[in-house]
Amino acid sequence: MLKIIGGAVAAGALAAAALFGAAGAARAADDTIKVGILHSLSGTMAISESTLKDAMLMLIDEQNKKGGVLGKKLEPVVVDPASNWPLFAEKARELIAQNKVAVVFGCWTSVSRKSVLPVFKELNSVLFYPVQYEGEESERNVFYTGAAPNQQAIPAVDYLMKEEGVKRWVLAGTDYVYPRTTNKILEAYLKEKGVAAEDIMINYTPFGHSDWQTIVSDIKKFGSEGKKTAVVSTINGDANVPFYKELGNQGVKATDIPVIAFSVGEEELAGIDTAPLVGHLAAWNYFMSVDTPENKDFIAKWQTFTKNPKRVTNDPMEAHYIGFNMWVKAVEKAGSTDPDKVIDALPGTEQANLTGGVSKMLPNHHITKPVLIGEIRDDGQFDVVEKTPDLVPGDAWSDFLPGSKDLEADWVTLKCGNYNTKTKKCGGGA
Amino acid sequence: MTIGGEVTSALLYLDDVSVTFDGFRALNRLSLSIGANEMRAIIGPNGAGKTTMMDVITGKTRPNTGTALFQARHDLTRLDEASISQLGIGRKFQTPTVFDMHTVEDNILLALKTDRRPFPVLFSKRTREEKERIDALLERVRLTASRHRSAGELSHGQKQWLEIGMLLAQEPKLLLVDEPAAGMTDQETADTADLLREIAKTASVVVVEHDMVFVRDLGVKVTCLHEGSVLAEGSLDAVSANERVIEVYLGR
Amino acid sequence: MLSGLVRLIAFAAFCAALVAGPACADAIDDALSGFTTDKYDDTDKALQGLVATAAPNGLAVIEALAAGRLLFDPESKTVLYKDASGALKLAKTGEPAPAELAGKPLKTVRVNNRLRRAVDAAGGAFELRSPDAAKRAAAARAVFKTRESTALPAIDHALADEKDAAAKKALEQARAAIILGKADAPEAERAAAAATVASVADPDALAALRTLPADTPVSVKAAAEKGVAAIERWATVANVIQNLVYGMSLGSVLLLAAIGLAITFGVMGVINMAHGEMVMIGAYATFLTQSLIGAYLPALNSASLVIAIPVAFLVAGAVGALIERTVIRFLYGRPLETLLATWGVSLILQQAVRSVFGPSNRTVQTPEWLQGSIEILGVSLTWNRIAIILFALAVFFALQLLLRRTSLGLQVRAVTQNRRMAGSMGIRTPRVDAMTFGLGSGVAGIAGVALSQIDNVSPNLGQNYIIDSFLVVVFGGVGNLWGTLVGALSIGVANKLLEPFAGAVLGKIILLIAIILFIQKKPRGLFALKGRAVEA
Amino acid sequence: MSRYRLIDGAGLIFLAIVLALAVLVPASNLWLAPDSALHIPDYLVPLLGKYLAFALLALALDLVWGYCGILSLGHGAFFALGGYAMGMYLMRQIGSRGVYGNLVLPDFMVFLNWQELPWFWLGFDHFWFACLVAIAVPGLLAFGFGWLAFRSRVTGVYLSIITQAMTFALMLAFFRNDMGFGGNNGLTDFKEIVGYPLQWAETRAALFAATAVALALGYLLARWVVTSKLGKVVVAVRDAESRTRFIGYRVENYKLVVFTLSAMIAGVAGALYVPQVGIINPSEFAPANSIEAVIWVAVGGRGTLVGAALGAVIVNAGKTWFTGALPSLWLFALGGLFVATTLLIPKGVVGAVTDILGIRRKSELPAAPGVVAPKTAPAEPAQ
Repeated sequence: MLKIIGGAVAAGALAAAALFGAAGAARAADDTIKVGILHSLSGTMAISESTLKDAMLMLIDEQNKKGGVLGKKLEPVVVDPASNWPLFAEKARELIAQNKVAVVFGCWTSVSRKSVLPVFKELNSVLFYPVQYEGEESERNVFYTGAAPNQQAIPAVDYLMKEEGVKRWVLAGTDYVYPRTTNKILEAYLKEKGVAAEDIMINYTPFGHSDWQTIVSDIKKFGSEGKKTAVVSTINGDANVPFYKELGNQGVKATDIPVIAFSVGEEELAGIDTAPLVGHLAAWNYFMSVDTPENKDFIAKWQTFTKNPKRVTNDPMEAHYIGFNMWVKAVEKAGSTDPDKVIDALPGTEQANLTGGVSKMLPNHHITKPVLIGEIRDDGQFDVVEKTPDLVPGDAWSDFLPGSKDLEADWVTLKCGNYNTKTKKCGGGA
Repeated sequence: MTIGGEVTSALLYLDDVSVTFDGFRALNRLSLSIGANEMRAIIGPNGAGKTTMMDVITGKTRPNTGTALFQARHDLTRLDEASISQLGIGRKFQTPTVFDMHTVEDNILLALKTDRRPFPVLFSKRTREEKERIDALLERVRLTASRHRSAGELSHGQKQWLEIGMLLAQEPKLLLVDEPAAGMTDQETADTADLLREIAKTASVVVVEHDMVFVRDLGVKVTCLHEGSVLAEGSLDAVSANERVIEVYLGR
Repeated sequence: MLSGLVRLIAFAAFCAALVAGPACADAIDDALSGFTTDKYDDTDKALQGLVATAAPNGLAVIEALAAGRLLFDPESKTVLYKDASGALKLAKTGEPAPAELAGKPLKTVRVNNRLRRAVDAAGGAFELRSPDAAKRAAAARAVFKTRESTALPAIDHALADEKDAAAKKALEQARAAIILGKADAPEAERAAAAATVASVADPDALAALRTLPADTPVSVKAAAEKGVAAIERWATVANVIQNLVYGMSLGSVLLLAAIGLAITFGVMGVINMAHGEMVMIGAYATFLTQSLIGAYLPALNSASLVIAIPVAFLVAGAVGALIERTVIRFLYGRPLETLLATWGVSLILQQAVRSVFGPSNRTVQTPEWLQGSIEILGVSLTWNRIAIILFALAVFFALQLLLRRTSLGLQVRAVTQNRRMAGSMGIRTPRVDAMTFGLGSGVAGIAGVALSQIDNVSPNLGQNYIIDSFLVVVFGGVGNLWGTLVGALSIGVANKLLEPFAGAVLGKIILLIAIILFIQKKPRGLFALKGRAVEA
Repeated sequence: MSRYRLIDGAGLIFLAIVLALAVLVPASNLWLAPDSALHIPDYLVPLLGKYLAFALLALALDLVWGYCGILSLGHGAFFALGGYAMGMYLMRQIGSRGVYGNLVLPDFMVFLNWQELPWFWLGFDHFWFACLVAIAVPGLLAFGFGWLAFRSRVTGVYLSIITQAMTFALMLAFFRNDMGFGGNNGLTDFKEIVGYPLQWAETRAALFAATAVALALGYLLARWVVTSKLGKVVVAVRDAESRTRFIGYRVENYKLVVFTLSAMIAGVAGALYVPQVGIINPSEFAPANSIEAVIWVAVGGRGTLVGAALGAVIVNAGKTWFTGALPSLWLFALGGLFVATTLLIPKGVVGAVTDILGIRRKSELPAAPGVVAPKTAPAEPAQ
């Protein structure tokens, strides 16, 4: 019997070893720098994320054409976390510990980011996060190239007040952190602007909500009070298509009740018949329709890379474009891909964005961005109707939330992500 | 006919029992009573309600109207299969139903009259008298040889017997046997008849059967059901002489 | 800004009546010049100017502006427009543009929502005098929305010689809406106006009645409140009806999604986890059909959705039959294995579609005849929802007919009830199995056509419906199509009646718990099959 | 007399491997030189730990499905509930190290403006309490659910679908931020468990060892149950439910016992899973997860316990490998695997191996026939 056991154990160990030895074998020569790409290629988030994977592949390809970084070629390492949050953490670990990547570009949803955070902290690596998010975070190992709430929501609301004279607000969102936080911030902001509580309607729906009849007709009713009404939509991905289709069908026109969205870009519109939606708005830091030479060039490269002359670009892609180039600059400045050196080198790095400005990495690991308001055109593109004159610095901690008013992030001088200006302590309030 | 006088002595007492399956009357005011240690054969054409009657007795089917008493005090219409079985009513199905995946002796073991509650069962250890009873039963149904084979491998006839063995293991007071002779060789049929007669010494037995030869073998009181109620009752000869019975069977 | 605009309209009404003199000509020029600065405010002014001068082809220009066909040449500052046929014309005169301009890089005059509203009003001002009665009525309704007191002369002017009844009614309502808010109008007239406005009973009417200035005389206020009350009284009733209708339409969506499963799972006993993917395939078939027709037979565009129905049925059906032949036929009598295998199949199908069409959503156009909605007594019904309800019922009864009346149906029922017997009676069971499964999948494909109208066309489409579909079938009673119908509709209606109180999520949760408890009461679903062959 | 041996050959090998791993993996990870061939890198330890947690879940599922014929499509719910219990404990352990430095409230509560800790979070600062809840809550849910379902004789696919409805409802509920379980983001960014930082290799190694031991104990427990007389009754229920009733067993009680026990084991699995993957969120309730768990069991071999655990490891290792090696095609591979298993080795890996080796041990319960509904004895009313 002992023999059996011994054999069995050996077998077990071998099996494990074989399986992961094999996986480990994907280790490459040292003359390349590995760049991890952590975007879902399957599951619910594939719709949005797989585009970013392609974008990264293109950027890396471009960089290699220019001779790579520090004389080394960049080697992309793609994995599929399959829209499964624990798998994100597992894959992040695999990328950093096993594939030894120098940097990771990835994540879309807040939960996926939250899930990988501890891994990046523990293994001390660098993550570039390209999507607009709820803020309330600043980590040493993470660089947020998407918009913080103050780079999207607030200016959007200002525009509606100024240009459309909106007095009554519907804050509709999917029930998760980003909309919750954004709407809290907006609610506080609106009240500060003298909007009465009964003129604000907040509504949350589950992920992938597909039956919008009731809610849209509620919105119509809410809008029939005689005051100009607008909808601020933080509805996420999948749910948008049915939402807009219902809007179109129930005849909610932009001229009556405009809807301004923070998560609907060219990619999402590509799935909708936009004719009935003309005039509804979106707030981003980039639109494909922006008319600058950099953007033209970027779009051309993208469409040749994807061999699809109709392929659209969107805001998170630009975020990756900025982030990637900032990382390249930082690495060259630091003369190494060592995380600590790169993390120190990044703040202050400047990179021309695609909308004619120059974005800068701030000490709080967010970047400066212009805020653009666009109206949906019938060709699925956006018509830029407003652009902030100068770039808005990303604010990690919102001034409109009681919990985070006094918090401040600064990784250069304070070396702290949540420094409390009241208690003068790092590590939050109380 | 009324059987009111027998209520006290009757082991099983059905009175005025009716069962309807959406419109169709399976049992129609059926009245029947079985005495202690009596063996009774039930005959009748298909659809006469034989099986339904057994379902009522064993709690599988609830009658719309009527009373079903066991030992004159247990109301069978209120109890579920398990408790009725624990009262001492065993039932053998038309087609033999045993636990194919278990060995023959385990089939018997599970049927032994013991505490049926989960936790006692979980912790129960096989006692030596249990072992002896199993050996005895296996002897009785002539399966000692194949005690370690899994029941699924048995022949049809053996399964019939194993099932009867399982019923015996429950030490029932009343045994309901549905067409025991079905698909058996003549020899097996005869043996089965002997077995049943032997059982009848200690328990009441109700046999539902088509096979007249077999019924004659048993040589017991016969009840003929038709369209859910008793058509005739008495010795086989008397019953088979009965005008209406002939009518029903030969459809004259 | 509107007030100014409409005052000018009033004046324009007369200016147009006279012969357009040189004064007008210059006015037109500097009006047009406003379009060439690419600033919204200037565009706005230009628009007003244009209306003021009542330029001969002002309407054409305004329409061009609305449609984004109004262009200008940055250098020469000349304004042009493309007419509907795409021909380039001069804004001022409407004559064809000189060739040298056509070559130049022209810029489009951009509009935002504010301008769109102005354009509507301006267009309205013109259209109050349009020869087409329908257009006049529409214009009047536009005024009813804005309630610009200054539009009164224009309205009266139009009312004076209005013959068409409908248009007249609209104009009178518009007039009432203005009078109601007009401080210097006689009190009695205003009170009467309130009643007229209330009779319209739509959101705009409510808005008009609710937003009266504080200094409004009591009698008028009273009348207005009476109006509001009347509208709202009805609104509560309308609400219930509305929710019922919504429930019906949600139910019919569930029905469509589930009905195919009612065959593959309910009738054949295959726990078909790939059912959702059949729906998805149907949706993609619709997308393909539409793009092909769009590319090769644009004439049929509006019918593409109808054409897609048989296509989707055939494609999904074929895939289904293929799956049955290659996988499922080895698994009859082992429902559980079918669950595992079909789960695997669904993963493969999803990834296949993802690889072929890409992971992002695909656009499926909604034909005009399915767009928009109608208001019946304050209950608004959208056309595509109505269409889906009818479509779902049509599919259901067609299927019933097929199963009950045709020989295929007979064979299907025979095989599913007693395979061996059917076989021995000379029915080629394998063929029937394949066809049955194909049928179920095909119906799922048809559902995909409908869902493509209201939901994402993406590789995940199916996943969103699989659970609900199973719930519906089980709730209704496995193997019973009527059960599926009743189940789907009742779940839909219940869901929609709960939503206003409990909200979307809680409502759904409550519903799920209710179903779980219901199954306790009726362990075989709503319409349990009687007899022996019940075991799933 | 044919008693089933508590531990048969396969079981012995299984236990040997699991316990050996419990020792060797931590040892090799902690004390072997990183460059040695047998060294197990840090990232592998929690990964293997995850597999073993899943293996325990599969074991629990096999108990109800393989032996009692109850196909639960909602076992992920019990797993997730156990996970949440542990997650809540780990959340409380963060203390004032959260971004807002709030001593009492977890971060997500702070920025959703919760004022104090809701009552159902009380007590979770104690490890023992969390462990208790991780077992008790799934148990109670299973008991309540089963009590209703089994006594009203909901069987077969009807039961499967309502278990699915159960986990689906729970998923929706936990997605709601108002529930106070962190909504979509769930619970994450854990710092330490019983005072040991989760980043430490030692802590991880310990967690892995704990999981392995739990798996071994779970196996012994399950094995003890199925080899007891109760186990025989349960198998009898699976194969001929009404016959079992007619010889006097109250079937619903037996189902209830096994179902509840299984749910508790699943809860333990969840509790061990969370600290190793570092996050628990509502998508763990997704019906798809439960279905996958069923598939693990099927792949490994239903009704063999060992097979279930094996299946879980095989499928998940495959997933890890595929998602890294061929990210854009892995679903083909996985889907193909499922189809192939069902078509080619219906008895699962273990079943196939036994057949190949021609082993026919009397002591082994033969693999169950693949049916959802327990076959009811052909004793339907004969009208």
